[in-house]
Amino acid sequence: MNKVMQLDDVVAGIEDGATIMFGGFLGVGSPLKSIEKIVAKGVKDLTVVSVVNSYPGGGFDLAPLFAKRQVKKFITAHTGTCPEAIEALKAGDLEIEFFPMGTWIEKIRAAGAGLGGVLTPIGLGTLVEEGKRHIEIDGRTYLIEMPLRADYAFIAGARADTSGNVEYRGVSLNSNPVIATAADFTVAEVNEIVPVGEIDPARVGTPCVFVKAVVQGHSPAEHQSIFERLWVNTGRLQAPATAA
Amino acid sequence: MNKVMQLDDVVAGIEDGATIMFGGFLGVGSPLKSIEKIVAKGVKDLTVVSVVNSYPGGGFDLAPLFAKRQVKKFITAHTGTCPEAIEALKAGDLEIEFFPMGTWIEKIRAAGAGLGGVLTPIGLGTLVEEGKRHIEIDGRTYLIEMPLRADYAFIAGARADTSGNVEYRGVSLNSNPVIATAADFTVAEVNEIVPVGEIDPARVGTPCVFVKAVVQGHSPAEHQSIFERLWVNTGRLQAPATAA
Amino acid sequence: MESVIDPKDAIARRAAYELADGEIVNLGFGMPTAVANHIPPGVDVILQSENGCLMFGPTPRLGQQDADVANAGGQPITLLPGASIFDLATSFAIIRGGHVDTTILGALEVDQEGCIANWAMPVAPGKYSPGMGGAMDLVGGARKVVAVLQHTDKKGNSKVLKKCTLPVTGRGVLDRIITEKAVFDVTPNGLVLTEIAAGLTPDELKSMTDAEFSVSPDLCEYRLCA
Amino acid sequence: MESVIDPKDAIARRAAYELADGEIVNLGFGMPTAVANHIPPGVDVILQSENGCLMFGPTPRLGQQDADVANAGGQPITLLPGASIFDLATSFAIIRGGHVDTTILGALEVDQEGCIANWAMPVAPGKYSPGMGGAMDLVGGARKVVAVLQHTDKKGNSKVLKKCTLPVTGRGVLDRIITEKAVFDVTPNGLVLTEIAAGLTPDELKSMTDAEFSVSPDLCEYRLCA
Repeated sequence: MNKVMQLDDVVAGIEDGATIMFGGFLGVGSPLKSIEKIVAKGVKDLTVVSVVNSYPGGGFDLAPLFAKRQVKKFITAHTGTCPEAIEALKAGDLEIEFFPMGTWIEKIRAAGAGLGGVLTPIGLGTLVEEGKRHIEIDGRTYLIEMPLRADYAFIAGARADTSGNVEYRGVSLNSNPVIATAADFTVAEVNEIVPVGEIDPARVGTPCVFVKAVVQGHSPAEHQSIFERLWVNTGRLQAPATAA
Repeated sequence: MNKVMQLDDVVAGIEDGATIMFGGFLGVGSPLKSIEKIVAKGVKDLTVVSVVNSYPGGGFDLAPLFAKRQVKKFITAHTGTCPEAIEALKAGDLEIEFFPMGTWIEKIRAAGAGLGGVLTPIGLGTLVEEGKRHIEIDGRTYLIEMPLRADYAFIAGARADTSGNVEYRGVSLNSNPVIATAADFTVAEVNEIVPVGEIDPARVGTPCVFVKAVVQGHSPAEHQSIFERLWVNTGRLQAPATAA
Repeated sequence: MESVIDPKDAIARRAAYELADGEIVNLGFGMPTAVANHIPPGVDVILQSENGCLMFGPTPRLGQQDADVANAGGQPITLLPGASIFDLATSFAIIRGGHVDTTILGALEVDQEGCIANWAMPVAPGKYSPGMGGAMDLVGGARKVVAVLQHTDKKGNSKVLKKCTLPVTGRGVLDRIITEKAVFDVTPNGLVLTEIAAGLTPDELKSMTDAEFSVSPDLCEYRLCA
Repeated sequence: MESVIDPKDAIARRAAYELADGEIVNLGFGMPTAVANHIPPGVDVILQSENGCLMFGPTPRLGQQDADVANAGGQPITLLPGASIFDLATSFAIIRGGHVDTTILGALEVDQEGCIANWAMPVAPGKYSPGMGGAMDLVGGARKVVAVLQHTDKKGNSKVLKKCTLPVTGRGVLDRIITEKAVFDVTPNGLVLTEIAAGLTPDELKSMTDAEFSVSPDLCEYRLCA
């Protein structure tokens, strides 16, 4: 089954009020083109689920969604890197639900894996336990953390075959393989789309069973240059010292 | 840190009554040499944790442990392939605790991942729910399944570096990456031991953090020929038709 | 009349009609495995082996096998283009998470409430064999659950029952029951007979079936894939 | 006297003594990150970045970076021989499952009961920023938890408190507290002062510290790695 779609056609189906998960960690492993299209479409009242927010300082990846006030609720472990989101939060335009990072990913894994929830000691004695059920087992107390699903998951990978098998590169997996399992419609944005059979079965990070659509993202070369510019412009990369 | 050890030294430390997890699925991805050594040592009253039992028909991989009545308790999803175990069970010499395969692996994952347990609907209305706590959430009922740990985990991989990073081949991962996380002492038996830096970071299936000892298993060539003999002798592989 | 066909062969050939193009499919051992040999042309399915792969193919010839590539029966297999490999936790996340479209499982008994028994035979007081393997996860997680079994045991007793007598694998989980004599839909109103073997009448079938069932107005003759 | 040393630099250099050869270590952002620059010779640790790798190395030079290789701060990194890559679920299984030996975390406040506050600053009624990230998992899962922070705020108020005033990240989780003036062990009997900056007396330290603490019989001068 050929799952290659035009990104415009995928984004056309997203409605106001949708719950959308995005893979990526401060821009790395983020579905950048998909986010741009969703910003351009201007859908509102979104619930956005992402493990952290945008690349530090704002203006990149998820930040425009907050700048345009498209997000009603943000479910995350951290938002401090995104000035646009902090501003919306202070103004009362944004609700944020925080989970410890390990809890955040387990909740989504539970949804994808058909579990009713997980028991965790993390967050006991903190604000995180507010409103949650506790359970005592063999004298130890745990929080019951419930599954977390979405209407859409947008993941980013290096390559996908046309049947939806996704291969990741480097440390860009982060939440992508897990969120891919927990949405009604999972979209894989990749740098390269290749024929079925091109990806080593052992290097498939997200099997095709989880993917509904494959869309073309930035080319591998564009992808590298976007991050080079970003990291140089924000002082994270220095040119080699000139010859002595 | 160099974690390469002699298998004899590892096995010398195992005491009667130990709880041992073995990776592998009907022999494939099983730590064959480690099992042989544990059989030879003759430790008794073991609790063995393995997702299934031995290769169909007995006599291979785990079967000798049951033939020698070294196993007091077997925690598994299936034992029908091992006549030696069935015999011990019928004789009252063996206790078997069955879990649905997906529950079995989640219990071990929970132990390795520091969760207090998982909630699952699997097994409701069956013998599996006997003696287990139920919990109702939003009108749905789940079983609470508790973490499962061991003193030792013996995993099998294709290659390991001396620091304990393990690479798997083919479909031999099965329970290995998960059981590796849930024991006090995890031993990786591999076909090849290579220097640190030889394994592609993206192909590390079990990171070194989980591994306490690396031991030399059968060589890659021996490994292939053991299974060729096994499969030919049990009628699973046929010689190509002779030329017409 | 198709009476010359072996009952197990008939079941495998009928069950192949349960698979639709593009589906993710898990076939249990025994009769279900044989279903793969009868999938109709134009129907491409992705087979899962629960030990950890998707998109596997036929048994290799001697010399083509790989010691690290086998199915959940310990049997050498091949991987087809588009295959993927993963660990057991991911494999059962696929199953339990509702990502398998159809599973076909052999049964010892089924009943009119959609229960299936296929894991436990008492071997001694309080002791069972062989164990459920992945079957409880499959009946709980797959979107469509099909049970296949011979209609009667060797003594002629019905295995399609009012109520299972063996420990069940799951309650109310079946969508369809296929024997060599009949196909039943499992509905909230009980079993509905939808196909019947050539030469049999519904009344004759009733006389050899313990379970109650109604007869579909669209009852047709038992179909067999090539 | 080491008074010419920048307080943050002192803290990073002292905290480097917390790491032992062969340990799996997770360093939080800010001051903890700088600890990596001061690890003593002969001590090889494996650094984890919680977004999904073990055994990472220094920032690459321009042209050597990879768009897909960055740390949990979004900063380009390099992978050293022996590195491994995994997803976020595995990364936090490592953390929460007790597989990290030592974590060093920056703190806004700590208290004498071993509590640490480092995730929440109220920005509006009932609203907080920036969020706990992986810190709650780290304080709950790591075998040894070290908090680093400046001893006082800009106004000279102690940040080593009887009781945290900000929302806590974890209760009773700390093993050690390091400021630029002192090192405390957190014990069941409260804080124990084990090291003190050159030129300071325990009584002077008490006057600038809100928390109660006892003085170790082995009290020594504040140590600094190179």
